[in-house]
Amino acid sequence: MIAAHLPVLVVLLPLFGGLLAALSRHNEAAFWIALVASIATLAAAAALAGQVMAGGPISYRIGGWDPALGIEYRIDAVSAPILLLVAAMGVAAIVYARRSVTVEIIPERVAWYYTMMLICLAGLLGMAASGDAFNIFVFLEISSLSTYTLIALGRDRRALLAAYQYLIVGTIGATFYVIGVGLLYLSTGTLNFGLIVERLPEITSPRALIAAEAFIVVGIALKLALFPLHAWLPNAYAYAPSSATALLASTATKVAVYLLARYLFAVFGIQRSVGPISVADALMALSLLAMFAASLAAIFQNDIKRLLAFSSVAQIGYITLGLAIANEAGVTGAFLHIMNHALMKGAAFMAIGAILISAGSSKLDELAGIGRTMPVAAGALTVAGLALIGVPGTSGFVSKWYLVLGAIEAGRLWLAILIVASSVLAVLYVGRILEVIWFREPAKRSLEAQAVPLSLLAPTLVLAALTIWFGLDAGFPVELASSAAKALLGVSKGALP
Amino acid sequence: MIAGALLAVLVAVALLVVRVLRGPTTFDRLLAANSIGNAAIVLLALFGFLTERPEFLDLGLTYALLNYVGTFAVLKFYRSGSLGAGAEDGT
Amino acid sequence: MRLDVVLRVTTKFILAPLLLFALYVQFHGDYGPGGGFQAGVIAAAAIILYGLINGLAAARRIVPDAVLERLIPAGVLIYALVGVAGMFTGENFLGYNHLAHDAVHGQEWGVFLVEAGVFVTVFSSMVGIFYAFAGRRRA
Amino acid sequence: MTGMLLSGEASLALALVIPALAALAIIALARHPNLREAATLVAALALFIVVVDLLTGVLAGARPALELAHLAPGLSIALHVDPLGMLFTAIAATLWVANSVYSIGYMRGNDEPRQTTFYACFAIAIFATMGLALAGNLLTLFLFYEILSLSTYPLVTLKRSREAMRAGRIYLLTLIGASMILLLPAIIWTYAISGTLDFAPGGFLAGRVGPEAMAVLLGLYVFGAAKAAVMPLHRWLPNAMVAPTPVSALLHAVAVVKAGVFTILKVVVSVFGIETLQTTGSSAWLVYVAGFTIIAASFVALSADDLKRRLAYSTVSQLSYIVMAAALATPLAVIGAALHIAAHAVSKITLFFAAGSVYTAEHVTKVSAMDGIGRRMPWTMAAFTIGALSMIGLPPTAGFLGKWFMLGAAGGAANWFAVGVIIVSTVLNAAYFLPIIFRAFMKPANGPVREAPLAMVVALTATAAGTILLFLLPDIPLRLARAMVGV
Amino acid sequence: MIEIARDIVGGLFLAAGAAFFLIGAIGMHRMPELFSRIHAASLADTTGVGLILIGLMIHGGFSLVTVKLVFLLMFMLFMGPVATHALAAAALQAGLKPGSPTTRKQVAARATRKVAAHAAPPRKGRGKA
Amino acid sequence: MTLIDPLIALATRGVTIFLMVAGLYVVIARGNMVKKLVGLSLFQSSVYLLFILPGKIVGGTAPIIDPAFEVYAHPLPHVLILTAIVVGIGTLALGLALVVRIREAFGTIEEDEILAREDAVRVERDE
Amino acid sequence: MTISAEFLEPIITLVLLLLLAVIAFGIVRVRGLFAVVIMLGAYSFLMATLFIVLDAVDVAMTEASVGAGISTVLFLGALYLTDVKEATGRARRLAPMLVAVVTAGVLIWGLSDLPEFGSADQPIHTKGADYLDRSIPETGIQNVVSSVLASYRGFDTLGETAVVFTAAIGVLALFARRRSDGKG
Amino acid sequence: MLRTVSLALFLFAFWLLLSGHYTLWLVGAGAIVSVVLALAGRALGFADGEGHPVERLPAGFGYWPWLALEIIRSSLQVARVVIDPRLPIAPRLFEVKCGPKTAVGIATYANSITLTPGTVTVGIDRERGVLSVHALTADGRKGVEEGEMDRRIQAFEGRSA
Ligand code: NA
Ligand code: NA
Repeated sequence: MIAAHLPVLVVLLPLFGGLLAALSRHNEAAFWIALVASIATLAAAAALAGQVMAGGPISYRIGGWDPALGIEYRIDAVSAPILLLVAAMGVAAIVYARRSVTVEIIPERVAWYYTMMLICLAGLLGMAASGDAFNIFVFLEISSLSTYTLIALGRDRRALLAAYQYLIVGTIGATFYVIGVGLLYLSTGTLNFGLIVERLPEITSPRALIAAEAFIVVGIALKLALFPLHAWLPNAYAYAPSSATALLASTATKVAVYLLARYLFAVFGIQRSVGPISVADALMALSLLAMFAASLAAIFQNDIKRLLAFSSVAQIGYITLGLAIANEAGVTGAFLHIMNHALMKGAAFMAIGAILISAGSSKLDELAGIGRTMPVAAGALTVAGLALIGVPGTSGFVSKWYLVLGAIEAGRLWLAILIVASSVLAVLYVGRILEVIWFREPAKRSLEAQAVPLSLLAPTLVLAALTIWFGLDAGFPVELASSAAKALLGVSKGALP
Repeated sequence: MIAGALLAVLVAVALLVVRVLRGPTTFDRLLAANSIGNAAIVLLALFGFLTERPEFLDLGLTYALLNYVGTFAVLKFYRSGSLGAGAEDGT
Repeated sequence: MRLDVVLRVTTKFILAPLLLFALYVQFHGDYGPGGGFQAGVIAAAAIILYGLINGLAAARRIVPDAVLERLIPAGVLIYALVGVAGMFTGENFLGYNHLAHDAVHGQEWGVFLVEAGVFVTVFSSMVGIFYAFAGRRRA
Repeated sequence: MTGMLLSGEASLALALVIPALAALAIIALARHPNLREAATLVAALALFIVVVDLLTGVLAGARPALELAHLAPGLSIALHVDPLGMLFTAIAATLWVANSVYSIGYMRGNDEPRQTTFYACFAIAIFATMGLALAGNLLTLFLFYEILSLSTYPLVTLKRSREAMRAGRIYLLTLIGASMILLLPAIIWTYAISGTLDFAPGGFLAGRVGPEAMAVLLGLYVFGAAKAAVMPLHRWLPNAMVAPTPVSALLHAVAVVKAGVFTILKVVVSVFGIETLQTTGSSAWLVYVAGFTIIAASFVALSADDLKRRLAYSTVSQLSYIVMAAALATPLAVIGAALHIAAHAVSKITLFFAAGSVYTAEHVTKVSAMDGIGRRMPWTMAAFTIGALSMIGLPPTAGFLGKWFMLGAAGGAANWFAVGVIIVSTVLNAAYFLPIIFRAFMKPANGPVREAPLAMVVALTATAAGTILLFLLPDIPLRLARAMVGV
Repeated sequence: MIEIARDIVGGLFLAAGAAFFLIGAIGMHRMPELFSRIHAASLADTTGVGLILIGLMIHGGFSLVTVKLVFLLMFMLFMGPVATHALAAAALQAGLKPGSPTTRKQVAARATRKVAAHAAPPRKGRGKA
Repeated sequence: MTLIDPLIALATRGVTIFLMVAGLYVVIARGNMVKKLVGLSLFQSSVYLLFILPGKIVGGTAPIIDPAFEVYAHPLPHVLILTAIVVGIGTLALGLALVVRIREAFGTIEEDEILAREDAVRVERDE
Repeated sequence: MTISAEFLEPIITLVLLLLLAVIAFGIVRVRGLFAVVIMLGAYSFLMATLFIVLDAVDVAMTEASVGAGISTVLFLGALYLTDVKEATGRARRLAPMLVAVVTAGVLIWGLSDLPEFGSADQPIHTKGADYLDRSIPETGIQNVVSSVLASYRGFDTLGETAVVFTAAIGVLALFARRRSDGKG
Repeated sequence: MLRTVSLALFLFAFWLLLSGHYTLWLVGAGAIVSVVLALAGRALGFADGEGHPVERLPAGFGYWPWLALEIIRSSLQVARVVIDPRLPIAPRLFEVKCGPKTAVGIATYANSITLTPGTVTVGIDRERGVLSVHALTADGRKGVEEGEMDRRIQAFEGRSA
């Protein structure tokens, strides 16, 4: 019985977890509820991925209604890896939170904090699992509201400002999205993805659809912090509690990218021009700008969390670039990087979180030589940093490999060079961190840093280990990514006129 | 006649909107806004009879309630500075 | 100069009818406008009105914080559990057809129950948010 | 059948495992310097034995292979010995022994800080070198190439001074940058063209890509492998001279720059294929670039007063011989290039050892201060002389062999530019090395005989002897070089 | 016959209610200051609303809808004055003087000052807010 | 009526878009954090119109089935906008709570003021 | 009495739309936040009335209760805890105008393809789900909005309830204080 | 107790009149809801003499029609003032003695004054027993000061004047 309901269970499990955690109002209980719920979610996501890989897409009709009437959940090769990723990062972040909240969150808020984490997971998973354009909006808002709260609970007062700014931008984005969905709905009369695609060819005058595309893409782009709509992200990541940053950095923008891919490939068609501008080229230009501008900005940051946040904007650029390349290798690279970047950024934010908790600072100039006193955390940060650069032997290399391969296969050697050239900027910002934490005489804070508990570092190390593992044996992620790419490219025929 | 009344109230609403915009004091605006709320109730009642679906008058009660909630919230603010302060005669 | 007698008396008088009206809206959502959400807001508005006029402490005597904090998740839980009940009766999540002897009655039951869940969460959330704002002192 | 003690696969694995374990052991023994250095030495010797065993097999025709990791469909991390790789492996393994002995003397003699870091990173660098030399495909090569860059960064910055950190930044950025921006796209492009990255004798690109594209691709490889220090990507090498001498030896002789030229040579032989390059002429341009580097670097060396700087520019120049030979793309030239890798390795390590000895004993770093030093440090300066002669390419030193083959190849291909470059540069080499020897021995000494610590002297004597030995007994490298081009 | 009578009587009520509504709204503009406007407003809120709702009761004949109209009217007559005198009292407390016609600016400035003093400590370092 | 048709066509679109533009303008142009949320509400309310206006059929009635009527407005936009309104109030509540906390932490709710102050702090530290 | 609903509906719609625009303009212009909140309340009532004219009675009820009631209370609660007057900060005009105008342009262009107001030939009516015919036979519910809300698209509503839950918990969490602090 | 029963009955009647759908389910639900609310009101104090002044109902039937007429009368008066081009207003704030003493009575009196166009109660001082009233015209003021309404409410309140 359970197997048949997995598509919805994967969303319900964290939702129930969140409700029970709120009901309990007991910090310890909330943690265990969160842990059990997130592990169950991961199991469900894994089982779903297995089902999809073995038997193709799964459609689940909520309430038993026909997709034309009700809401359809649809898990396919594109969404299954995203579900798996989000669920897995959820477990890691929650395990990590157990210790970090004791320092970062006042006891009166801890149970609610876990609630928000679980609700955020439910929202993100719902966005990825849903086959209904409006239902996605609802889950987008669930994830957004919980995210604003998670960010605002950061210790620094600037967390409040960051959360507020994100709330404004996020709401504008969500509203843009829903305007776009409205236009789609007004032209097709349905909200179901499958039916929308089916009915697109019947539409004779495409203006409303092109406007819909513009609104939806801008809306999602705000959410995924696509350059130049990224301004909210650095502060949000920098001032949120560590576990929230780890969770958000590795999941939220990824789900948004997934949505962007879904719309661009399955609904609107990426290989299409609106007037003189090709959609793919526009996306490519923005992606390149993100890669270079955000990496440059990262180089000049002093706060490591902010630095990593700018790096995220740049890395998201890689992902969208892969989509813009729009061939199998490129899209495979994009999906690989969705997963790999989640792992490495998760590890990086968790490591710097551990350092922040222990040494009381995440400022580069105050953490000289922290590698001596906190070798494990600094080591994980190093692995993640190398993966950000794309050093071979780390997962980042594999995703960059596919991106460059995609660029070359598309006949764009210059693009390949630009992709790797931007990695050199990563060498600069990662190099700065590594130089300071390993090759400088320890600063006062570094010497005073206390040992951090293993439960804080365990998930960090697991993510770092996976970053290396998937750099040496990328068979599993590549399989997931390439089937996602095939699925996306396979449906891209049904595009707009 | 219903239609005529409807149009007349609509004109009244327009005048009230102007008063809301012109103020000059917050209380002028509040007074006019409160009247707009009442006018809205009248409009919905008239429209219900016009379209032969008067059963939606439940809405009117809702409007009235929420209109007062809003108005009292503003006044409470002015009178005690806080929404949560206790009653002045110490209930 | 005080007006509070007037205010206090009137709100006290209309509180019960307003709450009843809210439940009326709740129960008649199948026939006319309104449902769990609107009913929840109306009920909350009644409590808020009472709180505005009689003070937060008076409102808290009617609906205490501890109760609210439990009700907020409880409503969503009711909703979701109704959906899960569908799964146990051999339907998909939120399938109501098997909740009663025939499909139409099952639907009516399902809709009623989930609307009840909506009511609980909306009511308690709105009141809870009001308490949060109204109960806070200026920094 | 092959005369090996171990199976080929086991040797391959051990070649990686031994230095890796050594690194771990060194870190674990950080508090016990004697045990730590013993671990280094034991590991170096063990590796040497394993490599010799492997060499026996390769000479007997064995080509063991080993897949370490399967990255993705069509992409794997795999080892596969071939003659060129064997040659490089043998050089590196041998010189690690020598360098270890020398390092113990130098590091203790100069009371250098962070010795654990030094030995550990050195072992990791050797690990990377082994992997790079034994790589079965371009991806593996690239992986170990990057590990080599990263593991040597702490060595370059070992002094932690402002100058050292600056040199480190230039070092890392140039090497990683070039490999990322140029080498990696080249590899991926290759993959996109051919669908494989596995090295194959005779190359695998023939007929798959036009000559112009091939020229571009070759350019990406050559400049991507910036460790080869072809101008204009040579600046990192002189800058890295701030590091202690054993590190310089590692950079110049044992591993780093050799990894660069090895990569170029390997790509020419096993990716493009000599024949393909010859028939398409896609590498002709490179002859000029390399030739320019040879001459220009020689002029810089001529004007450098700092001994290590002079040696560094000498390296820049010498490496371009190998690149030029590879660009000539005739069997004879490539044999010459391979031999020159070996020759330059033993010679240059001797020169650096000598320079380090002079520094340790006398704290002399300038050429102008070396008057009469040969009289006070006879062993050291004798070895220096042998190394210098080899650099010039005079018999009876190893340097002669490679140069001779290259000259012959250039003449045979009627490439008079190359011939001219070799001749002119030989004159220039002589012009910047002979004055040092002249000063050292002919100018009067200003103090008594005072050699460097014994370990250092032993090591530099051994490598100097090796320089001569390689001339006298070139059999093994020659056989490997011949096998490489299949003649 | 009764139908027609109902329509006529109901119509008269509606017309009267609409007229009061309009007059009230006009009064909102003709009256010079807040306290006078309150009286104009009650013309619309009490008389206008009452007459129109009664008109609809008559128009619709007796049914449950009529009952709802009665409830609605009762509720509004019950709460309306409470709101109105709360408003008047608050205005008085905020410093508005009845019977003194004020210019826009004067009143706005005074009310704002009063509210600001009440709600927020004066802000430093800023010009005229 | 032919006179009203073009007018209403203009007004339905014009006002929807005007509300959207006005709201968006306030959100972006104004620095007061409460005012920004007001703008956000305006912006969102334009979406309500965008969905609800097309659902109307002139001469039709509310989608509550009654044998006396045949033409009804389409119910789906109503359902969607109900959800949107609820989401809007949730966002507003959270946004206002944030504003309150920001005021407590920074002493002001003017974004420009806070940013200027934060910049000043940053510059100070760098010097 | 002779004037029909078909005639009146567009006129009322037109007037209400214009009044909405006028109030919105006022909201943008006025600097006193108090006045803005009051105007927002009036705006919501007009919007709700418009919804009734557009036959969206459930939406009207919701907009009135949320827009005119709850959000007024929330705004005032926030104003009490912050400031009532908007500062006249330096003007940012160009960029916001640009964004707004571009958005408007895209939407005007996009809407220009869609059918006119009030017509029955729009895709949502012709191709949209036939809830109106199904509701009573399938769910027994007259108010089709209710059956769509709670059954056909019940999952949206579960999500919507979860949004309310999230917002409430978020506010509570944001306002929670250390008990040891003792104040508030 | 009786008050609670009365409140429950009132609520139930309210429900039935609102409902219009007399199925077992809805009527039953209405009954339960009414009883629960009445009990809750008793427990929570919104169903006491102030909150549910049921005993004042009969008297109220006599008072309301009088008030309605009074409203119409003053409405016409105020309307005339509004549309008079000269706008003959004489706004004034004054105090008037407040006869009613119970909370319900005072509330009813104050509300009635406000309900009548042309006069507004702006304040109540229970200790001094006066209301503060604002009138638009001299006529309005006179109307209040005559005390007719005061007397009727005292009667309604259940006390003689
Ligand atoms: Na309903
Ligand atoms: Na009055």
